[in-house]
Order: sequence, then structure tokens, then C-alpha cells
Amino acid sequence: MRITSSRVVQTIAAALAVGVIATGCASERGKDEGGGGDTFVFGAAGDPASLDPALASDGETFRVTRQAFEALIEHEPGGSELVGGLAKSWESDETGTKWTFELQEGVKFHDGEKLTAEAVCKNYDHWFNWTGTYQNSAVSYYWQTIMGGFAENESKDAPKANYKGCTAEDELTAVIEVHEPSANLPGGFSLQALAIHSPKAIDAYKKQEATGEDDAITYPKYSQEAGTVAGTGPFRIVDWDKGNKEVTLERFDDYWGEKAKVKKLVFRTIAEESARRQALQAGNIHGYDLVAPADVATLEKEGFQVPVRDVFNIFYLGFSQEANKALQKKEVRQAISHAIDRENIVKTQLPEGGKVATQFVPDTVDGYSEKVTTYPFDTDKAKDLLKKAGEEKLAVDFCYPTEVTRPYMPAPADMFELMKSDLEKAGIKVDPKPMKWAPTYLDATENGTCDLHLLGWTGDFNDAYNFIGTWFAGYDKQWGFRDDKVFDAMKAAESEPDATKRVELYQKANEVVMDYVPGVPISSSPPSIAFAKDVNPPKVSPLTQENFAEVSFK
Amino acid sequence: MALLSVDELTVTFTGRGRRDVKAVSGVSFDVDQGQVVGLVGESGCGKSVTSLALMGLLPRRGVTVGGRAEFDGTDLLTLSPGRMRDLRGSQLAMIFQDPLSSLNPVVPIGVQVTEILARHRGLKGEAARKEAAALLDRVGIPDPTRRLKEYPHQLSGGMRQRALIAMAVACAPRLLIADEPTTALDVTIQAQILELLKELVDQQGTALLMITHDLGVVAGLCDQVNVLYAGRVVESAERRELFAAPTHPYAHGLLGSIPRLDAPRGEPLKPIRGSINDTIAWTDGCAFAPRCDRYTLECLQGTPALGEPRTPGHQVRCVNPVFSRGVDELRETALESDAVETAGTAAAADKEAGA
Amino acid sequence: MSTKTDKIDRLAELTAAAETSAGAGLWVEAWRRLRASKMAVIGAVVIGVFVVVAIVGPWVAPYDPTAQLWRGEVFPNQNVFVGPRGENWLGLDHLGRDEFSRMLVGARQTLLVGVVATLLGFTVGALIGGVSGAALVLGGKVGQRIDTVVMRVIDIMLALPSLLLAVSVAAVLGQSLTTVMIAVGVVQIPVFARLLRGAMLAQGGADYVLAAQALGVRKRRIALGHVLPNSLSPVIVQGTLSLATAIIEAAALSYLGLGNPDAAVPEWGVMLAQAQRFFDSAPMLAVYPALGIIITALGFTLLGEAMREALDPKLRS
Amino acid sequence: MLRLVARRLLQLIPTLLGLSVLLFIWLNRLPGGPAAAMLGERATAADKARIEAALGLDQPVWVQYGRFLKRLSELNLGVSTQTGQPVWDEFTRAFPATVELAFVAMLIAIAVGVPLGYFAARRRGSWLDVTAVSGSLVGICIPVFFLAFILKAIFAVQLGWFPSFGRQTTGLDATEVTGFYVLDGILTGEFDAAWDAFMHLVLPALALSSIPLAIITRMTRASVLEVLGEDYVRTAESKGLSRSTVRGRHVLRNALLPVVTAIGLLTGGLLSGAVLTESVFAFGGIGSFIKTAIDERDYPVLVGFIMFIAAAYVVINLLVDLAYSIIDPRVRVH
Repeated sequence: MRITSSRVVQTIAAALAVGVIATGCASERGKDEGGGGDTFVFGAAGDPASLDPALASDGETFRVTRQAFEALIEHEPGGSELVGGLAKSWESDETGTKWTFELQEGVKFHDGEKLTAEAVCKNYDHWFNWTGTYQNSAVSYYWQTIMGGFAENESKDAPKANYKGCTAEDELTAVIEVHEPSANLPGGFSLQALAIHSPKAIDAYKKQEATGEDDAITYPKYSQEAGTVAGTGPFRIVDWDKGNKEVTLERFDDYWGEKAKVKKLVFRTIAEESARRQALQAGNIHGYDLVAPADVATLEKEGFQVPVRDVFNIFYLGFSQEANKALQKKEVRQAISHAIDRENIVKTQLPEGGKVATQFVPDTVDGYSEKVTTYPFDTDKAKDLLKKAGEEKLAVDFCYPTEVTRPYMPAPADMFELMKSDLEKAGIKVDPKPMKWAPTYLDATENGTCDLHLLGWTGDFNDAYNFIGTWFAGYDKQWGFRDDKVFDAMKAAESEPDATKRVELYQKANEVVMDYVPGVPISSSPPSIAFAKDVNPPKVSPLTQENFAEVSFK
Repeated sequence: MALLSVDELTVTFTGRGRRDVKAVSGVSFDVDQGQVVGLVGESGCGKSVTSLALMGLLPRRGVTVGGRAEFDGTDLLTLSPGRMRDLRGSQLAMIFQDPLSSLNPVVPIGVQVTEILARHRGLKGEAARKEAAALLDRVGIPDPTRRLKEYPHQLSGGMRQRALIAMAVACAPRLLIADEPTTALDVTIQAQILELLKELVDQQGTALLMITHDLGVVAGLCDQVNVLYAGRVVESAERRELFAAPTHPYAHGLLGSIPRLDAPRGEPLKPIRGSINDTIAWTDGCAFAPRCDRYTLECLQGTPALGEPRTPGHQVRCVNPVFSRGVDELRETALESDAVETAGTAAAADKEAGA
Repeated sequence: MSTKTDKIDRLAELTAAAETSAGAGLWVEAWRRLRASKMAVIGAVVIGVFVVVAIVGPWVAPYDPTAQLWRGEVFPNQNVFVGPRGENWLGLDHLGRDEFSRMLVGARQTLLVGVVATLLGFTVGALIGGVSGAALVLGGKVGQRIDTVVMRVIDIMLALPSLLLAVSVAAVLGQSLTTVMIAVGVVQIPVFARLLRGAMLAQGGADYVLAAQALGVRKRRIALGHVLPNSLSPVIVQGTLSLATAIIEAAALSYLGLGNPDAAVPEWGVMLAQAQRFFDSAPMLAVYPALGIIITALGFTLLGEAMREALDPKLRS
Repeated sequence: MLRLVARRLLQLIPTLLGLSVLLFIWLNRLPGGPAAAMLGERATAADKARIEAALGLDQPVWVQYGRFLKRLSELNLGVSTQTGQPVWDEFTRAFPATVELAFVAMLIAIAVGVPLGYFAARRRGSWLDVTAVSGSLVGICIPVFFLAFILKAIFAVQLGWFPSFGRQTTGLDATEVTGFYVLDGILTGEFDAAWDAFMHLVLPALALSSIPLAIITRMTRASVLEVLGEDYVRTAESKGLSRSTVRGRHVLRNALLPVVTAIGLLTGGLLSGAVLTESVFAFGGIGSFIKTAIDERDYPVLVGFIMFIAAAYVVINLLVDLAYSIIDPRVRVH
């Protein structure tokens, strides 16, 4: 997991984006024929990378594909609990290596195919047998995270395969086996990247290679234009107008579940934050995600709907102990924790619903502990601790990203400045190291070259390991420390098959971590999403997995 | 009754922030039907300004024009711009000094000729083109139809001047003003152009106001001559009279400063001292005083009046005029009115003098 | 006797009276008309004020421009800002810092960027242009070849939109205030080079050069002693104008996120780019720096234009 | 004529060659250069190795340059790291938008600037003149992106007269022919679409036109003033020609010569402006594409764009010279 942090980011964006749309009350009037009222336009922050979610790891892509593809397991609308998706039920054996899924009956793919156990296996085997560029972690990131490597790993750096095989016990019973139990399961089955495609589509995919070893990946043609891809979702993708930066979806009338309320769903890319807001204000779009905190108030004042999501992310100040030896002293780490006025950050920078964090998981995640050591804002205490550590003259390099906003950190530069002045009040000299987000900043943080850095993570699914596990399960250059107490606590939790026991172990782990303070958890903030006055918005989800089929017009 | 009678014409430039400059202060002269009148003087003496004032071509802002200029009974100076436009080109026409810069570089000759025909004679299309060709032909431009399509930079200097003349005479104007029409041309061409002008004037009975610093030209062409100095007429006489007996020290000086091929060897030229810049305001006295050999304090008693100290009709503005004999040789040549010859020598001489 | 003298005296004084101011030297005349032109005066005043502020700003600034003294009073996330008031004449910025102090101190940064960038462009550009100009005028065959090569390079630079050029530079050097200066400066190089060369060519044809050559004056001396100085005036004018462009370009870079990344350091361009986020709730935060930039740039432009007119022989009466 | 064209196109070659060298160095040799960036955020050692091999960073420089050049010559500008699509395709997709925008902007600049400059010169010193001159000076001094921002805030957001972003109202699904939406609308008879596209153009075009407008106004004014003093204008007057003839045929025609050249140069500059304006209005053209490319450090795109612009620039100026040689007989090439 050398590159966790960047991953973190990616996923966040992903999950985030994905979410956006969705749950709204079904209004009869939504059904009326024709009229612009039947087209719902949503402002996206970026173009999707591909129409095949399996090749993607970013939210902008998932936001779109989620409306057309469904996974075996889904999250409850507006919540983070796992519920049936294409599988109405699932179970694992006691070893946690054999997963059995009971599929829904009468599910049709957009191309008319029927959902069967074979279809499911065809998908998993297709991914497992990927070759060439498809094995590039940039393409198959999520597969590699959840299921490890491939049938034949072409590069020694690819993780070892954990996927064993998939068998269709009968038409609607699929069994997926893995070598080792993993904390990523069953959560992983809910990932959009592992959503189920029509077998016919899969055959079509197989004929096309992702190419362009040269200087970047070229995605296969089928993933760049509507037509081939086919899932089971409430909408089907009918057009991707790259010139106009628009993806158009239409209601899928043979959908097995509750049909979509609007005839047409359009995702329109508007890169600029303020441009998105103005588009909504000007009535050119019906909603958008990643609302700047500053805009929330404005929009509410003007009568737009800005439903508050539950938090599902964590924003932290990371220490790289190898970059600055002083950070290896616990007092110093504690001092910094005390020095930072987190209240103020939440008060002035985060949108409504933001929370001060006490540990490296948000309180919405199972495994959150009330009993962790806390470090309230106290400049004098910080000074004392520094004196104790003999580090009155402490000076630190503080890296922060420019020109980027993340759901967990709306304005990095501003937050940096706030923390900087906090630290300086505590007598710590701060040397600002602003960097461009990609690749400079991400490389720097990955390799732990900054004393202090700002990062965060939004969960893919409700499992604490998806947060702390990615950081503290073992040595990581980003943090640059080895502490068996911490590592063991993680191991224990990960290898525990029983869900409830695991949760307790996670709570322990959190306490251990916060006692060691590898960094300062700052806050959890709900990424804001906004909708026009005249729509019934979907249920907003902490995982930002809103379902646009719920949207309708008033 | 004169065709054009200029009376006390004054032109004052009022540059902002600057002291007003009187370029022409009270110039009066007449031009009769078919007559050739010369306005002579060094550059800067106000002759060109005079001509522009008559044509109504002086910029409106920053210039005040006074006096009267009766053209056939109507005062050109108070005429409405619109009326003036109608007169210009049809009744009054002008030929300028530098033929190259006076022609629009990006418009074919043809158009520049036909546009005036269209404006004043309502000739359009083929008719206009025919007439234009005829005009070019008349001013001695060979192969006119081809020339019509060409641009000024494709023509020789002489051709250009001929083209300009063609435009000027296109509507058989009653008064033609030629401002140094030959100065920019080679000696031989000069002669031809003068010849041409002469012909045209004779044929059409056009009156010609010849503005020049070249006495040779005057000698060859003019019936009546007005010598200007610092914006005032200092001497005005019939051509022969003037050459015979230049009475104002300036006019005298001018004639004296021309080298003559027939002058005895070793006889020095008698150039006029100083330059047009060494001057005093007329209000203080004779503007020429600073350069004048005959200058006395009397010269500084206000503007000297225009009198006729010698022969009636020969007006001189001087308190102590020259009564020596004139320059008969030059007169002879002038009498023969062999323009080509004189113009040639004179101009050549003029060049040397200038160098 | 006496009559003779007072004859002369009288005449002398009258002549003197009539003397026009004609014949004054190019520079004298230019200076005279410069003083006469309103543009120049306004421009000069603006620049004067700006420079003074830039110099004394940090000392007269009422507060530390980087200290978040009123942090508790500003809530960007709820659009709660503090406008002008007794203690903060221009109100507070989005982090509770005194906007007025930031404007004052920012002036220096801004001026710095403009001046350094222009100087860079000027020096390098003038050097290149001068060399190849001199080479072409006096270098014969070889000189011509040199000139062609140099000018080809210059053309390449000219062929790039200034912003792209700046971006490339920024990308190579990484982000910092220095980068901005260099980036903006590089953009100016070809302009100056072409200008000086052009001027020198014009001068090269001038009679006095031919004369000098005819008199066998050494070529280097002609180039340095005659051609160069006489070619400078347009370059000087351009220099003034470039200061304006530089300041604006720098702002543009900041907007593209290539400006000085340490936003704590107040610089008008950065302040403007940042404040746009809050435009709806606190438009003035964007307007102050924007005005600063516009007015300053205007100052330099006015002066530059005035100088151009003053030095333009065509416009001399 | 043809010889001129040929000569200029030949000149294009060394320019582009030189440029390619610079870019090559930048691309493959300089620290923080793209080679790193291409790896993207989640690259593993495997990817690094793969790409380094692909870029042949192990081979001698000249070999690498050769390959680089070959790719360029095949118009293979590489693949955008943002979109994973060939840069060339991205350009051809985004180009019409920018051309359309730049064209309208230029149109505004000329249609307003020339008359304004002309009358300012005719009535020198009048209030019109003063406004025109000072206006143009201010115009040059307003940062384009700020102007764009203000225009949007006022006319799109506050007053709602114009759309605030994009090229076309969503869901209008107009048929696309040329990619120039206004034109398409007219061609296909979907006039509502044409109008819609036009409304989307207004604000960005206004913002973009500010600088060329200012410059054209001042140039026109200056050169009209100069021409008014020319002898041939006096000649024309002396012929008693009607005002319109004198002004049209004799004054304007000559006065516009330098303006034409300026327009050529400005068109090149418009592309810089487009980067700023388009990003403010999320106008799906090359400009906003480049803005993201800059944010994302999408080097293949930037490199491609630079080459592309360089070429475009030379061609534009060639066209200008041709135009010039047509309107000014003195430089006509035979």
C-alpha cells in the first residue's frame, strides 16, 4: 500500500462523485409526457473516464455508471448499511472465503439479456483474466484492491491473486470463492467497479484491448461511447457527447425495481466550482455536487435545496516521522495535536454538518470508539509539552496542496493558513511547502518527504479497515513509523471473521492509534450537494451514492 | 471685372498653447479670365497657405481665415462647405507639388480620374472610362487605357504629375491653381509639364494661379507677378516690368541671386543674407529689414504701405526702394518666352543655388 | 554711430521676439511635450503614488498583513464577512486579516513582479535584439546569417501565446514568486528584441551612419556610439508599457493557479484570484485588488503612450 | 503569390523544428517534467518501469528525439492524461468552439473598434475621442478573467439575460454538422438552436474582445489621423469629391492597412485570452481544455497545443500577409 494517500484521494473523489444523485420522492406528476420537465440535468465536476465502471476508480465515472449498473450488494438508500442489490441475499462460510449469492429473479439487462449466475461469474472471470494494460493499476485499481491480482500476473508488482473462482450452483445462485478472508469483503462486492454487466456486453469487451503503453492509457473504444455497455440499472446510457461534455441516460422501462421518475438524465461537466453554482442559479442545471461551503448559505438563502449528508470521510494532519526526527517524540506529536484549533476550522471552513474528529474514522462507521484519548485545543499545554520534549525551537516543513478541493477539505490553502498561525502561536516555526496536487503533492506525501501534510479519505463501504487499515496495518512511508502495538491491533481486527467481534477490535485499534497519535484527525465534513427548487431530491447518502431514479419534478 | 479678386486675405494658425502664427497677413491680388498670375517667394512665405485658403482646404480647427476672395462675385471664404465642394474640381482646380504623395497609392489611376468625372459631370461606367482615357491622352500619357488600370507607384514622376493635371482639368475649371507643380520633377520633365499647362490654359481659357519660388517658371509663364515675403505682397507688377525693374530690395535680391550662364566669369553671385526665419513681425516694421542692405530705422515704423513709387500698376511695399536698372538679359529671354530653355537653366541654377 | 548701434539693438530685440521655439533638440522637445500632455501627468502621478506605497507600505500598514487577528469574526463557510470599519478601513479578508494592510503590502510584491519581469525581458531582449541588429547593420554576410538565426529563435518565442510560454516556464521551474517573474519576463523578451532590432535597422540606414562608415569610423563604435543610443527611445517606451502588461500577466498566472503559491504573502494578483471564490458575499475583496491592478497598469500605460507620442517625430509640429 | 506562400510554409519548418527541440528537452529531460506526470496518481513501480521503457529513456537522446519527431510528424500528439484520449482528437473536438468564440470576439472588436477609432480621429479632442482613447486604455488594463467574471456575475447571474456557462442549453439536442453551433443551427434550420448558441457566445466573446477591441480602436484612430494629413486626401478634397467618397475610398482604405496586420497578430493573442475566458464560462473549447490541462499538468496536451498554436500562428500571419498584398498594391507579389 505504498501509495495509500493518493488512493485515498482517488477513491474519495470516486465515491463522492458517484453519490451525488438521488433518492427523491416519487411524484405522480413526474410521469407527465414530454416537456423539459422530464429531463433532469446534473452538473458534474469532471468528465467520466470510461463508461465501464470496472476500468475506473474516480467518482465522476461512478456517479454516471451507478445509474446504469448495479452490483451484487448495495448500500441502503441514504445510509451506509449493506443491503441486497442484484443478490437479494448473501452469506459466507465461517472461514470467510466462500460467498454465496441468491440473485433477484427477472432482472433484465439493457440489451435484453437475463441476469443469471453464469452472467455474474462471466463478469468476475472476465476481470480475473485481464491481461496487458488492463493489469495496470490505473485501470484495474479496485479489482486489485478487493480481489488482488490476475490469472497470470504480468508484473511482479501486481498483488497476489486472492480470487479463486466463481461457480453457478443453479440459475440464480452464484458462489464466489477467495483464498484468504479479507476485511474488504463483503463490502467490496458493493463497489460500482464490480457491478455486473450483460454477458453479451462482456463478449464485446473481450474483443477490445486497452492500448497505449506509450505515454498514457487509451481506454478501449467500447468504454468511450454509448452503445456497447449494458447493465441492469434504472437508466441506460444512450449518448456521450464529448464535445458538449454531456452524458445522456434514458429511463430503462424494463427495470426490475422501481422505475425511474424522469425520462431523461443528463450529466453535464462544469469544471469550475463557481460555474456550477451559477449554472444552478441560472436554472441551467437541476443540481450539482461538491458545493463550496461558502455557497451553501447563499443557495439556501435563495431557496435552493441543500440537503445535508452524513459524514463518511476523515480529514487529517499527517506526520512523517522519518522526515523530521523531532516528530518521533510522542510529546511533540501530542503538542501539535493540542496546538491546533480544530473547532475554529470546523466553524469557519466546513459546511453545515461538519464535525471535529477525535480519531481516524468518522462516527458513522462501525468501530468508532467513544473512549479514545482526545487532544483539546490548548496552546499553553502544547508549549509545555514542547518544553518537556526539549523542542522549544521546533521548525517544521508543512506541505499543502494548491488548486484543489476535496470533499473532506474544501479549501486546503485556507486550512493550512489557519493551522500555520495556530502552530506559530505555540512557538513552532512553520515553513510553507505549497505544491500542485498531482503529481507533486501526492508523490511527496506518499514518500513521506514532508514533516506535516494534509490529506483525507472517504470510505468506499462501511468498514473501519477501509479507513485505518489502509494507513496503520504496517510500515508506510507516508507515516514513517514502526509500532507493533498499532500494527498488531490492526492485524487482530482484520483477521477476525466474525463481524461483531471485529467491530470491537476496531474500537480497540482506534484507541491504540489515538494514544500513539501518528497524526491529528481534524474533521469529518459532509460533501454538500444542491438541487433546484422544483425537484424532489433523492435521499442523500453519506457514501455520496445517491440514486437518481428517485428524482422527480414538483 | 476680375475672375478672382483676393482682398486682404489673412490666415492665422492658432495652435493650442502656442503663440498665434500669422502665415498670411493681408494679401491682395486679382486674377482675370485666362490670365496667368504668379505668386513668388521663398518657401514659408505663405504662398501655399494662400492657395489652400482659396481652395477651402485649410483645416477648420486651429485656423482663422480673414478678408475676402471673390470668385466670380461669390466670396469663397464664407461659402458653405457643401457649396465649396461643388465648386472644387469643377470651377476651381488645384495641382500639387509632390505628385507621388498626392495620389492615393492603393487606388488605380483610372478610378482617381473617373471619380471626379462622376462627381461633377455625372459620367458613369464605360463613358467615364472613355473620357478618362481621353484626358490622360490629352495630358500626354501614352497608352492611356492600360495606365488607367495601373497604380501610382507604377508610373514615372512625370506621368504622375500629368495624371494629376488630367484630374485637375477634367472639368475644364475656370481657375487652376498650380502649387509648385514642377519642383519635384527632373529638369527636362519640368519643361514639358510647364508646356502642357500653358497649352491647357490657352485651349480652355482657364485662369492659372502659379505658385512657385522658381523665377524661371515665372519668367516663362506669368503675365502678372506678385512677390510675397513673410505673408505679405511686397511687390506686384506685370512680368516684364518686374524683371526690368525689380524695386523691392527682396525682389531685387531674388533676381540678383540667380546665376546666369552669360554672366561674365568671376562675377560673384549676390545671395540674400540670412533665411526666412530672421524676420520681425510686420506690425513692428518691414519683415525683410533684418536681411536688407538698405535697412534704416524708418523701416521699423510699422508696416510699410503698398505704393507705386515708379510706374502706375507696379506696386511696392518699401520705404527705400531700389531704383537701379533691372536684369535685361533675363528680361530678353523672358520676352522670347522660351519657357523650356529658361525653365531649364533657371531651375538648374536654382538647384545649384540651393545646394 | 549711436543710430547704427540702436539700429542693430532694436532689430535684435525684434528678431528675438519673433524667434519661434523651432530648432529645439529631439529630447528637449519631447520633454516639453511630455510635460504638456495630460496623459503623461496623470500616469506619472499614479505611478508615483503606487511606488511610494510599494516602498513605505510595509511600514505604514496598520497591522501584520499575515496575522489572522480577527479570525473569530469571519465565517467564509456561512458568507459572514466583515466590511470596512473603524479599525479595518477595507474590512477583513476571508481569514480575518486586515484587507487594507494586505493591499498596502501587496503593492510592493506587485511592483516587484512587474519591475523584475520587465527588467529581465528588457535586458535579455535588448541584448539579443541589439546584437543581431548590429550584426545585420554592420556585419555583412556573416552578420546577416547571425541575424537570421537569432530572429528565427525570436519568432519561435513570438509564435507562442504569452500565457502558454509562461505556463511552460512555470511548469519547469515549479511554482514560486520567482517563477512568476521569470515567466512573465520571458514573455517580454521577443518583444524587446524585435523592437530594438527594428529600430536599429531603421537607424542603420540613416545618413549619419553611412557618413560615419564613409569616414571610416570603427564599426563597433558606430553600433555602440551612434546606432544603439538613437534606437533606444522606442525600447524605453515599450519598457513602460511592459510594466503594465507584466502586472496583468502576473495576475492571469495567479488566476491559473501558477502564481505565488504561498497565499499568505499578499500580492494583488493572488488576492484577486483568491477572492473570486467569495465574490457573491464579499465582492469588494475581489474589487480592491482588481482596482489596484487596473489603476496601476493604467498609470504605466498612460505614461508609456504619452512618451511614445512625445518621441514620435511624425507628431512633432 | 504562390512563391510567397511556399516560402512562408518553408519558414514554418525551422520554426517548428526549433520548437520541437525545446519541447523535447522540456518533455523528457527536465526535472518535474511530464515523464513523471504521465504516471498519474496511482502508478506502481510496474507502471513506472513500463512507461520509462516506452519512452525509451534508456536510449541515446537523439534516438528519443527521432521518435518524438516521428510521432509529431504523424500528428500523433500523444494521449491526454486527463481523458485518456488522443490529444489530436481532443483538439479537433474542442477546436470549433474556440474558433467560433474567437471569430465572434474578433468580429465585435472590428465592428466596434474601426468605426470608433475612425470617428475618434475625425473629431479629435471631442468627448467621443476622449472616451474612445481612455476607454481603450482601460480596456487593455483590465485582466481578461476579471472582466469575464464581472460580466458573468452581472449579466448572467444577477440579470439572467444570458446563460452563465457552456455553449448550448442542455437537452436542446441540436444536430451537429460543423461543430460551429450557430452555423449548424442555421444550416439545419434549427434557428432556436442557433439563437441559443449565439446567446451562449455573447458574454465570453465580449470579455475576449476587450483587448483586441482596445488595440484596434487605438490603431485605427492613430492611422486615420496620419492618413488625414496625407497629400492624397487633400487632392481628393481638392477634387470636390463627396464626403463619403473621400472618407471611404481615400481615408479609410489607406488607414486600415496597418490595422489588418494588427488583426492578424491579435488573433494569435486571442488564444491566450480564450484560455482565461473559456474557463470562466466553462465554454467547452480549447481554452477550458487547456486550463484543465494546466491544472492537471497534462503535458501531452500542453505540448500538442504549443506545437499546434505555433503552426496556427505562422499560418495566420501568412494569411494576413496575403490579405495585405491584396489590399495594398505596393507590396503585391507578382
